[in-house]
Amino acid sequence: MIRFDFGTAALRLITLLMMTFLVFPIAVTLVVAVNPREFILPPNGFTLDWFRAAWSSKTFLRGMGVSLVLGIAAAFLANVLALPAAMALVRNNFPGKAALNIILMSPLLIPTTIFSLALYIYFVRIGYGSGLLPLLVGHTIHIMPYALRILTASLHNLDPSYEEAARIVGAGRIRTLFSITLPVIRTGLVSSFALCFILSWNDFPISVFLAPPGWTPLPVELFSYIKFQYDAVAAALAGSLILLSALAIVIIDRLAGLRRVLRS
Amino acid sequence: AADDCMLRVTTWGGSYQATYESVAAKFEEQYNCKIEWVVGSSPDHLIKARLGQVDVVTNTLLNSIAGEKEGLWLPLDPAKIPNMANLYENAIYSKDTIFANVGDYVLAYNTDKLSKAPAGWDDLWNPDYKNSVVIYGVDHIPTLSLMVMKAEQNGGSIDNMEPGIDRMAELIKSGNLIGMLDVESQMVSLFETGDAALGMLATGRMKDLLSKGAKNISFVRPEEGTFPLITSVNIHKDATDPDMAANFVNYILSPEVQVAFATRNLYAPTVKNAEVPEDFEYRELLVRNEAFGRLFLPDQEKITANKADWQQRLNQKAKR
Amino acid sequence: MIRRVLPPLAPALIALLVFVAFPMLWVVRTSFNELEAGAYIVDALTLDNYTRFLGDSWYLINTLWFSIRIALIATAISVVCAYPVALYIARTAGLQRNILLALIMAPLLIGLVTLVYGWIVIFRGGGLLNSLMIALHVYDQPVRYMWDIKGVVILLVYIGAPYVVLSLLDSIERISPFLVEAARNVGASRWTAFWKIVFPLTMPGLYAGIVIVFALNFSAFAVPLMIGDSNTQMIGLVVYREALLNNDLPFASALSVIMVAVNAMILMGMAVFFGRLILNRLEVKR
Amino acid sequence: MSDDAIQVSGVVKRYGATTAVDNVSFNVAQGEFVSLLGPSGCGKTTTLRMIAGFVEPTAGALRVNDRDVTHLPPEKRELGFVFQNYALWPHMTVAENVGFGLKLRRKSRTFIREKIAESLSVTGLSGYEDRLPRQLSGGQQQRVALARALALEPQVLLMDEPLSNLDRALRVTMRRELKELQARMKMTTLYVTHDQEEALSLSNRVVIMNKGRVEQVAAPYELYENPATSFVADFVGITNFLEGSAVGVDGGSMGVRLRSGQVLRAVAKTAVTPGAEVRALIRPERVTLTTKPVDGENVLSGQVILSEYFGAVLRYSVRLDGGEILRAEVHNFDNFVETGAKVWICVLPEHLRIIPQEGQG
Amino acid sequence: MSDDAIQVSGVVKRYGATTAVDNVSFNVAQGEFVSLLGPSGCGKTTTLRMIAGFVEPTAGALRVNDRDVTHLPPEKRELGFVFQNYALWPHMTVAENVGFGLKLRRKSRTFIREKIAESLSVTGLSGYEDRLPRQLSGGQQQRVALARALALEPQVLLMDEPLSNLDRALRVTMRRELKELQARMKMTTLYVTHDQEEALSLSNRVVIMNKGRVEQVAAPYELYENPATSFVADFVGITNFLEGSAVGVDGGSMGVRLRSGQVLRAVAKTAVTPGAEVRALIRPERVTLTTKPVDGENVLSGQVILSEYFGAVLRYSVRLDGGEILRAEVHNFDNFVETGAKVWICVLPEHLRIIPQEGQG
Ligand SMILES: Nc1ncnc2c1ncn2[C@@H]1O[C@H](COP(=O)(O)OP(=O)(O)OP(=O)(O)O)[C@@H](O)[C@H]1O
Ligand SMILES: Nc1ncnc2c1ncn2[C@@H]1O[C@H](COP(=O)(O)OP(=O)(O)OP(=O)(O)O)[C@@H](O)[C@H]1O
Ligand SMILES: [Mg+2]
Ligand SMILES: [Mg+2]
Repeated sequence: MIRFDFGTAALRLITLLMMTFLVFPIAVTLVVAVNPREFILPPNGFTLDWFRAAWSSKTFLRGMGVSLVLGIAAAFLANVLALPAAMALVRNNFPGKAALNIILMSPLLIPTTIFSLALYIYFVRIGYGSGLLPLLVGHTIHIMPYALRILTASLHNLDPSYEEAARIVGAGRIRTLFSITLPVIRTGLVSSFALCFILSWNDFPISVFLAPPGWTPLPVELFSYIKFQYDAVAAALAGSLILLSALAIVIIDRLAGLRRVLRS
Repeated sequence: AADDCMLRVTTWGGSYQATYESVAAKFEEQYNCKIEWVVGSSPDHLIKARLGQVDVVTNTLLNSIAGEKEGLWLPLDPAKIPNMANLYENAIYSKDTIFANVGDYVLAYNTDKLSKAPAGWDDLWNPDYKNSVVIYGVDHIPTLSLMVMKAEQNGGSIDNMEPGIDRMAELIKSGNLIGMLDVESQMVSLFETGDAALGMLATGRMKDLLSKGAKNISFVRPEEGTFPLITSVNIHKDATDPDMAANFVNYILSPEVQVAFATRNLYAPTVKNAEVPEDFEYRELLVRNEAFGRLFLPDQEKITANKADWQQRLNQKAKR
Repeated sequence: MIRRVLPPLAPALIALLVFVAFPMLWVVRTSFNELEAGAYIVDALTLDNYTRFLGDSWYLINTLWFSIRIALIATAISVVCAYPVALYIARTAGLQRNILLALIMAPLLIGLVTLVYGWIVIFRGGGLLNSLMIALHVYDQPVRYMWDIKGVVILLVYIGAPYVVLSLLDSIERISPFLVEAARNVGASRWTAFWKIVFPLTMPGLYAGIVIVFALNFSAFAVPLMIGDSNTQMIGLVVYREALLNNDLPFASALSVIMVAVNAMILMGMAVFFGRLILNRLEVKR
Repeated sequence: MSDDAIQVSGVVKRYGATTAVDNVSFNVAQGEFVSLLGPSGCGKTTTLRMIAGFVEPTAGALRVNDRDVTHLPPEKRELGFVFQNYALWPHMTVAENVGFGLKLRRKSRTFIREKIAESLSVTGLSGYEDRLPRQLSGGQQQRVALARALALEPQVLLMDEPLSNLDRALRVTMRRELKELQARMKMTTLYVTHDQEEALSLSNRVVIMNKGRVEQVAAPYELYENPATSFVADFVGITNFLEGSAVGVDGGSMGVRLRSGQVLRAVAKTAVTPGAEVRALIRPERVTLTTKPVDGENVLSGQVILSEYFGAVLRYSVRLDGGEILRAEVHNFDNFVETGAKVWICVLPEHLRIIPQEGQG
Repeated sequence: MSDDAIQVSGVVKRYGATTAVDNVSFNVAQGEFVSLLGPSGCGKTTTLRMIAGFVEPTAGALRVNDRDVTHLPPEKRELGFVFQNYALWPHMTVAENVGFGLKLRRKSRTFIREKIAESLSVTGLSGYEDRLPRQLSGGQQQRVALARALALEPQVLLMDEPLSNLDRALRVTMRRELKELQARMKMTTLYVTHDQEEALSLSNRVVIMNKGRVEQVAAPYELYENPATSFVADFVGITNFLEGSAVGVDGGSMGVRLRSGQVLRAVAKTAVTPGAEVRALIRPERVTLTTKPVDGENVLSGQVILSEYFGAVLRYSVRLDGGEILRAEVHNFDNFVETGAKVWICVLPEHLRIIPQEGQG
């Protein structure tokens, strides 16, 4: 099939270049993380000291855990809020839709610093100054517009008759959503979830204001750390994250492969 | 009981918090009161104080002053904080604010690139050092202080900043600067890699460099004076337990904690009775004696009031 | 119509009302306050904070217009870099696809804060990039990337491109190959078939990507903070500095209100543009 | 009225300026098989989709099994539906597509498995259980869509051209299966098709639509033999129209004077005033065509201008001496008549049907 | 060979384990109209797509207008193509869809406008220029697909069931238009269909495919009257098969002893050894059916078990006394025979075709 073979070689080359661009700094960071002389290249040896230091730091480990839980929860909530809205926007044409679109995008318009500050002050005023709720709400609201955009794009090309076919065999809206719509747009859904998670995972300003004691996400811990301390411990932490993600991918791939094997 | 008593103390993250935590256990045990660290950057400390989210505020002097204006603090009562008696006189800024410890910004240089030690801050302008000078960003006190210092030296004053701004604009246009950095730790690496030949550096960072074995980096405290890096403390007016807060401030001023910050973070003690061990490797880095007297601390209120204006004028002059 | 449209939109709208609109009231109110010497905020009703920015051509040019320009440039480069990659990934499957996706997301997963190390090693005066370029005779004097706008743009692209890839993927994958075949059959080369059929049909994803990345870039502060110099007056960073370093919340609030307005206008413009261009056609109800 | 399974009353659907369905009313009785027949774009699919609940009518009411369903969501209507464009779920295998509805009804696994196997075997798809829709040919996909609806044994089944992508042989088989299934399960069926053969052979009654309106509702034989309008006559089977004026109307008999002046005798079934402009309708298969001159009543002569071969049927287009084109079908033939040959054509008076010319009051 | 516009030689296409097309070869001469006819899933679409260049053959070679195009990209092949699933570009209006190819050829604006108008009027879509594909009915979409291909006036036109979603009346009209266009423009046409009527009436020759292979390539009459295999006989029109053994083979005449013991006389067209197992093929329209007892040669009796009404045609299924089911078509009828009635059936010897039973050597 001649799917999109638009200059396969050229595409591959560009992809390769892009991947190099994306991965090279990571590779450098990894080198730094095992280099006794840190930033001075070429390396003059190999050491796992930085890794050891990173992994023995309770703050980092806890920060990572917090970021992970927070990212998953916020990404989930954001998508739950965004999905029905995206569907309503794509499936209907009505006056004021453009304006509504912008309103839904509003968290994206406000500078994060001010948004989180305002939200923090607001929470304190309504008496929820501490606890996890503000942090979760802040992250969720902040990433929701991104989910909305990606899901909207996904739904644009979805043939409505898939859903109609499900409705007529007796599936209600909810069942149709889970059995038909979501599986059909799963690439978009996964993209949206991944993007939301990453946005939350990387967020700094919201967490600075809204994180309650003991629930400091990793970027805040890291930023506080490198503000003064400039050693390869953070690089080693980055390295650990790379290895962890690689592991996760292998596992996911295995699981997916396994499912395919089980099915056939 | 430990369950009810909880003291919320602001701190910066990283090594500052680490030192705090290393000495906290003793306090917690002694007063049977848990300490909850509110980690954040300096401005967060003020915002959290405004919202009444903290009891004891470890702060920058600027923030302490702002808070004072807004009436956020409780006056510090020497009766409840007996250690205040040991403070150097100039470490008591006001009835609400005292200095917990002091570091300073020195002139660091690379001995491989500079044959002899720089004479003063003016060496930053030396045309020999193209693209090898680092200073802090224009929002940072050392750079602002340098600007005031240069204004005063060139016939101006803090109320007539034109000469200082001109001088700084010259520096920017000279091409000497690698950058005016917002992230302190990046400056350390610039010295480490040899990119930077000369520049400002906080003593704490200087110690990081030296302890990493950077033997070719040295420093001087110019005659004109160095710029202090002050950690101030306040007690919040709505502190849940003001007495316990006072106890904690008292504990900060104890020789033990003072020496801990000195040896771990290179922040010089502000109490007279804190003895830094003779064999402490980086004793020289602590600002003491006559160097302490030469600390250049321009009027902080005027700085805060005008710095935005200065920055804009500087940017306009530097035409970048 | 209202009956059908409102319920699904309600949760999101309520969340926005409670957690964005109400807090923003405070921002709007604060923007009319005054800052006394010593960072002391005084309740007032003044337009000073707005006129200070809007009445000053220096701010308008060096902050507002500068930020818009940088955001647009970085967004454009991100799109150009990411599009072919998304096209390529859409054609892969299985492990290769997972690996590529992982690599795309890796920089974001690791986070800017830590990756700055790698970038400094690459960017600095005698760093890898300069050494390489000089060795290749692209230029012969080290060029400044770090603490410079060049570095900021590169980093914005570095962070933006993955978002574009992610938002494009689904749109690309859902295009029926028959549509391409039909175009090839009436005489379109691969290239023409791409421009006339595939590209327009990826518009929904492209639009999503552009909106996301532009918004991220326009209010960026972490990148200019760590990679930029004091002269990188990206508006997001200015807000950050005014709010957090200078304690000038009234001015920062006014700036934010201005930013929201400008941002909304730009996004509205984009919505109209893309709607006219293609999205309206794809939204017709059956 | 309570034995009507489907009642469509005054239903209208507008898309902006276009009126896709314009005041359509008809009923389908319990267990009846009714077809919606009409040209492309006449509103068949839209009507069906309104009954299924996918499209909301602009006006009018819909009742299914004596429930007003006008505003009921599709899943509450308990209807089977076969889509014109299949609408197979791309992420499910054939078996999963067919079994989905059963799974929703919480049937046992064995039951589901058996039902899937049964539906697939009825539609000739056994062995394709694990294919994904995109791995099937067009016709195979259509059969999966049919199997998916049949698996649920719905009381009321709506089908939108379910056989249009099948080859003739399979279509004939499927048609029989469908008819048999429908009879066995007493499913009320509303069947959209553009194929008159299908409509006539399958249905108890046929609804003929044109431009969004109902033209006629009648049983197949009635429709074919007594079309209410010339649109119906032309659409349901091929018809020759000869225009002329009524002459010699006399009890059961009348004549039509054609343009050539020749008079055709016909059995008068409707009252026509003499002199009125009328159309004589003749079905091509009712025409006898010879190459030898014949004399007598109702003989017309002309020249063959086109012959089309359909295997069992040979269809000639003949230009009559009066200039009209007349089509004649010949079955069970052994020789071809050459194009250009002179031919004679006979029509029996009882095979001529006279209707007034339309649009003239 | 040089006047063959399309040459397909030994083409094979495998998808993993499935062989969709298995060693298919045939030619289409310049200006010829050839149909690919076969059951659903037999590989018609795949064959056509290989010629168009959308699918790469696993083996074999393809030539178009004496160029080897096996590895040429589709846009270089200069073929018209009408897709089975329309493949209309969803972001373009009807006019833009039709005009796209012309724009690529850098025609003038007026020329393009006229050509669009022309193609749309041929396909009965004038007035729909500014609609988007999803605002059209299924049949309208199919016509746009057709218009899109016609607008380019290609020398070689490939069509994949281009009329399957049209109503009969429109299909007949479009078929004529197509035939006329094809003749006028001398387009070589390869036409995929599952509709034997369409194949027979339109084509100069028909390629019958089954399970990925070619069964027979022949002119329509040849195919219908002399099917090479019982698959072809059955697929091209409806056929009755009566099994028996050959008896009394004698010059031009022979007999078939049916299961009931009765002997049918037939004209022997192929050599058959006496006693061989054979099948007698009878077309339903060649059968005469009466309710009155008849005597004589080749008369079979039986009982009507099903009657189907198609308007012009009435089809009876008759269970013969020997147990076989035989279908009979009656045209030009005025009465129905009741189900269950006893009937007598006559077949002329020259309408019986004898073929050996397959799969027995
Ligand atoms: N991508 C594929 N993967 C596996 N099998 C396929 C694929 N595409 C087609 N097939 C199989 O190849 C065979 C031929 O398919 P093709 O589409 O050519 O049939 P067709 O003759 O056009 O049928 P129809 O009349 O139903 O459209 C079918 O059995 C089909 O299931
Ligand atoms: N979303 C829409 N917007 C505008 N017009 C529409 C829309 N959907 C359908 N139509 C128009 O409504 C009319 C009826 O369409 P419908 O699909 O019901 O026809 P149909 O009888 O099913 O035809 P076919 O046999 O070709 O499938 C058509 O003229 C079509 O163009
Ligand atoms: Mg339809
Ligand atoms: Mg096909």
